[in-house]
Amino acid sequence: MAAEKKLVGYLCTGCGISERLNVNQLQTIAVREGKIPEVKQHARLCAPDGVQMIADDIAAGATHLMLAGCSRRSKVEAFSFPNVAISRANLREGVIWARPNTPDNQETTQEMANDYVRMACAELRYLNIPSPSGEQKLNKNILVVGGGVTGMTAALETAAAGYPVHLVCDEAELGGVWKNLYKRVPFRAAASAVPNGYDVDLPQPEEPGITEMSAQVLANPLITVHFNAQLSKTSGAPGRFAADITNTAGATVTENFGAIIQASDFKEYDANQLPEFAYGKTPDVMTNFELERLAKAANGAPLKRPSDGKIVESVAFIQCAGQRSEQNGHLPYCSGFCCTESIKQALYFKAQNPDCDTTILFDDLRTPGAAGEDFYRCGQQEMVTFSKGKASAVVKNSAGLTVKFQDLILNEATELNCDLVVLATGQIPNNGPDPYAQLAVDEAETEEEKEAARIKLEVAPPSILNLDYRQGTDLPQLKHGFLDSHFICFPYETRRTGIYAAGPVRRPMDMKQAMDDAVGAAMKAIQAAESAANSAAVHPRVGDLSYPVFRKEGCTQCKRCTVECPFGAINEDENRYPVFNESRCRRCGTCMGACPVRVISFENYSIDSVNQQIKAVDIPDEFSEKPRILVLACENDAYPALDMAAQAGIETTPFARVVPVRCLGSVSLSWITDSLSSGYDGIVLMGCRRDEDYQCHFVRGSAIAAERLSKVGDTLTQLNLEPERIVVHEVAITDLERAPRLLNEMAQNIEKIGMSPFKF
Amino acid sequence: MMAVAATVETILVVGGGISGMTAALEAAETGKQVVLVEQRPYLGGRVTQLYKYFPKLCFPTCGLEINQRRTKQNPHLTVLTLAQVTGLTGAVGDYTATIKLAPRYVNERCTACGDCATAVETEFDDEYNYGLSKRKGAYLPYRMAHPARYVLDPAIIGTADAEKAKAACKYDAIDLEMREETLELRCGAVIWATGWQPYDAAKIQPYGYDRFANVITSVEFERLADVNGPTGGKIVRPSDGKEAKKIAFIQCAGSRDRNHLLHCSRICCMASMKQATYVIDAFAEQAEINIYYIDLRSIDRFEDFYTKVRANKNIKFIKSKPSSIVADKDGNPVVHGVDTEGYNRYAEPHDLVVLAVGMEPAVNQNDFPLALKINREGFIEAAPENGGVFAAGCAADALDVNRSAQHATGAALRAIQVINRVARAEV
Amino acid sequence: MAKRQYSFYPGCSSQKGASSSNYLISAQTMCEELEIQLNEIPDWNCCGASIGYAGGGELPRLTLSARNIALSEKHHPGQDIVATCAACWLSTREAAERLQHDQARCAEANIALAEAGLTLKNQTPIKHMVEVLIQDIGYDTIKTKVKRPLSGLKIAGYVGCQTNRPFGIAGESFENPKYLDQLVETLGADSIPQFEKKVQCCGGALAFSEPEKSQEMIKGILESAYDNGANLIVTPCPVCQMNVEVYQAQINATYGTNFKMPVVYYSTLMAVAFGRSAKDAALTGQVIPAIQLEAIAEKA
Amino acid sequence: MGDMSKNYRLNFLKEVEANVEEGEWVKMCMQCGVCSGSCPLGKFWNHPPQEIFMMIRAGKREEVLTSNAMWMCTSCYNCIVRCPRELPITHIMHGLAHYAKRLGLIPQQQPTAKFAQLFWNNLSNKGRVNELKLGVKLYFMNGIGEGFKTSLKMKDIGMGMMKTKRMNPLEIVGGHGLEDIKGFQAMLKKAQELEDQRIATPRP
Repeated sequence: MAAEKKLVGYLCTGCGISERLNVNQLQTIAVREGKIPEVKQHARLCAPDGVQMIADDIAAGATHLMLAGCSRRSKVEAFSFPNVAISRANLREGVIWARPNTPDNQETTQEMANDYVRMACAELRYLNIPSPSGEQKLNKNILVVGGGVTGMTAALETAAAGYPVHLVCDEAELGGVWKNLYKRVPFRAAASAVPNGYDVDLPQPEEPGITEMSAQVLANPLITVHFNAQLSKTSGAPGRFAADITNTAGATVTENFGAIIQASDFKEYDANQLPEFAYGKTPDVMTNFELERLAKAANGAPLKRPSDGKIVESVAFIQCAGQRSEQNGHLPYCSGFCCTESIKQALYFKAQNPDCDTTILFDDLRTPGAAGEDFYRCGQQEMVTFSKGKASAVVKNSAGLTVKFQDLILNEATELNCDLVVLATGQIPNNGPDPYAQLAVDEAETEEEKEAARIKLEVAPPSILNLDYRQGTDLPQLKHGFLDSHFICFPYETRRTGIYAAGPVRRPMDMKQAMDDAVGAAMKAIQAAESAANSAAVHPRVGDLSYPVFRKEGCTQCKRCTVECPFGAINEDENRYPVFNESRCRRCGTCMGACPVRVISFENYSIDSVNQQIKAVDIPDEFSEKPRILVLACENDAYPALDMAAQAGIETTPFARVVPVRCLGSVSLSWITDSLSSGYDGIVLMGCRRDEDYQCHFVRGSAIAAERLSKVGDTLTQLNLEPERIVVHEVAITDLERAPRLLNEMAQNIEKIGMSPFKF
Repeated sequence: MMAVAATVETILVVGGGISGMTAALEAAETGKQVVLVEQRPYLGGRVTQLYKYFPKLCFPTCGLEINQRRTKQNPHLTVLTLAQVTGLTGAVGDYTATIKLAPRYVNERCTACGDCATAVETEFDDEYNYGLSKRKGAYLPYRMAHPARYVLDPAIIGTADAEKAKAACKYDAIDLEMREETLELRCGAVIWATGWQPYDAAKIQPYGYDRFANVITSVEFERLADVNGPTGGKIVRPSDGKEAKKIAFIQCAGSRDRNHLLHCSRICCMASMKQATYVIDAFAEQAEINIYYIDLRSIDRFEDFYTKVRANKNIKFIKSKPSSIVADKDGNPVVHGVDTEGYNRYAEPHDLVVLAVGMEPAVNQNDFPLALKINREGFIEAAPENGGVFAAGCAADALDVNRSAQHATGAALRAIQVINRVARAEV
Repeated sequence: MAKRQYSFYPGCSSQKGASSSNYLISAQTMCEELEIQLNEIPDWNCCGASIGYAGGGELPRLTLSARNIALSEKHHPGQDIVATCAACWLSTREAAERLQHDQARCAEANIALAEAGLTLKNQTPIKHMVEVLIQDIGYDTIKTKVKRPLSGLKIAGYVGCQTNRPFGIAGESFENPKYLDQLVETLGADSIPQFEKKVQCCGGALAFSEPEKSQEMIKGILESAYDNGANLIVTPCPVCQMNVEVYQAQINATYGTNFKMPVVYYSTLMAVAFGRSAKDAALTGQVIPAIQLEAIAEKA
Repeated sequence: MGDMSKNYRLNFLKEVEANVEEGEWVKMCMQCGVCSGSCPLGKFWNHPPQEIFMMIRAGKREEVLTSNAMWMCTSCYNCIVRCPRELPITHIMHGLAHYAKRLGLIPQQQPTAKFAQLFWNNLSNKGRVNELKLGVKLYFMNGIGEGFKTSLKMKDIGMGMMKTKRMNPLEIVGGHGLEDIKGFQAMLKKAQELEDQRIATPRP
């Protein structure tokens, strides 16, 4: 980092700024109040000559730049200079575009601009240039947990990119849940054209290729396989994970990794929960998984029914068995793979005996995409009977089985006789316990709550990763026990940095999807390892080199930071001081917001860098009728919304002063109390949606902030201020009309309740 | 002639939609040199034209903001807009791509102040809104467009309007002398992410998209519902601006149909259920929605959304492929068909009919610059024959946004595998 | 210039004294004007239409058409077969295509044909007269032949089923074919593009066996024509023409309507527009006289 | 419920594939119902096409073959052009009708069945249709009494047709016919034989 700071200010007069504002006044403010010795004006700072001017200053030693002009979201490429600190005063979107160009508004508009320049100068002085901590080096080793098709694919793809892999397989051989596949659902769609309207070259069941895949894994020099092994302990962080790999014999080896992929696949649904279908009452009723094993054993020979060895001449498949149902013991979701799986299995029977009656009772036949629909037609062409029917019961009869069902097309209660019934049952993710179930135990306030949490934890499955993390041993779960990313745009978003889930642990899926998924997870693992080596943050603040640092002497070991970190990044040392694990950190600042004693900060984002902006704002006296509203806005959604509102010509009150924050979770209550005591009349916090469908890109930041703010009421009453002076809003990036309206409403409220008495 | 530094260790990404952006960013954020080529004047592709995503009902622009920030900040990523790959030769590890750059007539000095748009008069159908509104001959494709630079419509070049635009610009950002350029660049691997296009609804004759104003497509409906769209989010019907409270959503409009698209487009069922929630949000109890389907495909976790939507008594699901649509005297589209669950005939008038149009590959079977393994539906199959060219997203199959991004992330690794092999070979 | 030669398949209903003999007359007049020479297939037989299926199985019915094609190939080699009747065209073309795609069936058909001393090469294109007009002659040429524009007439183009589905006229859609409208415009009359019953079924052969059901549909067609202000209906199909024209009295009796809508063939319109007499245009064959056309025909 | 042993067995579907024109397409139906909605006489069908196809797959042999559904087909081809699986539905309906007739399972008083048979007899007699005879036979197909009623009802139409020379009373005697009627009939006879052989023995 530069030994001493050299501050330079730049005032862009383009985009109508000079027409709307007294730029000389701004310059004077920057120099006199902002204490920036040198402030330059430029007619279009983003143009090549403007950018060159800045570059020259940097070459001449400038380390800290104040850019007053357009929003920090604009002209990012033009103003990206390495190894300097930059603060930006948003005069264009934030001021002149947000205010009407009329003489009577001129004064307040100028005041806005003045304040934003003051704020940018103040912030700048408290910004440091982050530099890598070097906490971890490049470790190219990737740990893959799970020896199934997903894990093997992840291992092979990672190795193919030149990264060594350790594959931990909890069985004596590779293959996992798909090991017993006789054939697989085709991966491809029909290739050729359609002569005379007849389908040709429809995809048929394919060789599963699992043996070949296992062979490739074992032969790959970059892949080390640990058989009969599990993770007994995983500690560290991206770039320096340490995993204890323990086998059934009890022997443990410790290996170090850059990143981890969890590919523990799924568990078969327990069909004993389906007595209505006579499962368990007769061996002739079996699950799709069991039939697969039967078919593999038969290996092309006629399939016989278990009860008496009779060659199966008629078989019925019951789709959605114990699935897509709210009934107790059933799976509420659709397992996605079962429709094509049943078509494939029906074709097993057809391959042996084209006259075999194969009926598939389905509700909705789900064969998406190109390959899926082709495979459906393939089944029909081979004379598999598809009937939209709801099965109610399976009973034994003299000759075999009777399936009772409602034929929804013929609209009648009917039945069919068959030798064998196959229940298309679903997948259950093979995951460890939800970490928050564990956290609930320590966090419980009363003994009863603690006990309840404990009981919940007891029924939880055993851990897969055994993470040595403050917030629990495994990856947080989303819904129905799956580890899927919550974000549609970011399927590999993870809440444990450097650990990526792949395959059916994320969401139910067939083998092809699991393999595709493994490739993506491998990509992210490699990326995480590389980023850690550069001490750079991963998604969403990609490349951010700053990380939390804290004043140990000030820390009260209250654990708020270790408990509230949405990414479980922070551990506690033996003296219960926080251990931040830089490369696990996503730089949201939730820990900073959590800290009651304000000892946590980032080099480029700190209690001070924001507090000083708040203080820098000029607060007119009580009788000026010019209230000041502090707006703390999420930089990803609320702040862009305000920018775009201005772009769309929507007015915002001239009394608002907007400070972008990384996440509402980073908001320190001290900012609130300080601004109240320094005379702000209202405070508006704008964060992201925080319910089940939360939009907060730091997962819980927005929710945590709301929770903290709920307690701020007391502070207000102490200062005997009206509660409506502080509001928290959920704002989406699309709220172009709403976001400014919320600020204008605050201004109106202040008109009603009056100015703050705390003006000095 | 612009120059783009590229070597056999460069990854070329064709298509700047969600898949292309994802693939490009994942590779660049792993330290690889990436060139991203997009045909439109801005990045983001079709997701920029969506109002919400299923099943979360969140806003595409939210993730787009992050992806744009990632793009702006990444030193390894070069973005070419208004660019098209016209040729691709070579083999895995060493390709040469020919790229045609259409003139934007606006250079990087543009501050997006909008003075040019105010100055010009000629208006055109706004392709961003599928022609549901007009835009000027000088325009910002949409409010959040990246790059945030205006574009001049080629049609106004050589007219007085072009001169007006130039005169209006204070930053001499308008360059009427710009001409089409062709550049060649080397790369070791190619990610093909050209995405999809809505199937031409006019070809589905029984539904009369070309005859009835109040029969529209699902992509058009997204624009209609968007609070920042042409109607400010008011769900009104084209013929007379009347509020559309009773709406039919027809599934498999072009999909699963040998007369049109053979494949199932996967997203349409979910998209229609999502759009049904728009109508419920707008009209609450007054909303009346009929969803006509063959098989309801809310696969895996999406089932939760189906369960939620189905619980609303104003949304009905009818297992039927409607046979035809006719307009009654008041211009209400009347949907005719048979509910196959027990053979019930219906002739149901609606305010508006929304055709859940299928996804077809944006690039025609025969228009690929080099031979790739393409299936009957026109999607690129994952096959060794394709060498160092890897499909990402909807170029490979009909996928939803989440699966596209997932698939694109994988494609990035495949490309990196090639690049790393090349790099190892070089040392 | 040399006349265009076609191997002509008139079909049973076009014969002298049969239900669409007027179609044949007007078509022949039209062809004279357009320099089209129709060479009737010697000793042609019935196509089986679409109603022959109860008595005739698949092969016998295919063989009927096979015989006609074989005769045409024998006597008029190299000439396209053209039919004026929708059912004749459809059955023949369908048979030709199915025998092309189904080798087994084709072999059987030839065995049967051998009994009549014929063999099927099955290489002859089979066209509807409308295809000849649109594809071989063209609207422009037709326009040049118009001597008496049918100005002032509002004509509903009723395409019906079998000239439209499953083959239809190249480039036209099944739900909204536009060629009759275009033809009407070419002849100087006003078309009714929004005529929504233009492809509605008239009941076809079931007009005989299920009169009530068919007449209900015919009523709909007539209503729509009236609602759209048509003076008359034009159609390319003998069954359509007959069904929609001759049952109007019965429909009026049943439903208390008073329909009196002339239904003519495109060839009738063209014969008149080309300046030929009412007799040549077979207007005398109208059960419901087309007075407006007669008026135009009488102007000389 | 009656005998269920044949429920959802392939027996009938296979019988249809072997013996019914274009029957091999039945299994490809995906129950979308577009055909049922497209049929102009749909509302008169006791079982619309898509339901018939499901019934065939469910093994409802008698119900299907004795149904009057397929006799309602006007051959308008709407179903064919709209079917997303391109099933030749019209032909399948004709095929089923013919097969039902072949098995003598036509419902009583099925007018179209009778007319269709008359039509065939009429055309095979002289090689060309004699409309007058066909008409008269049609009117009298339900007996003399019925016949006179119908012909009375049809009198005006007949007169109109005769006035316009679109009906020729002389047709009742003689009328149009083929020169090579012998060859024609031999040909039909042979075709019939071949088909009978095939339908007796299922297709390869």
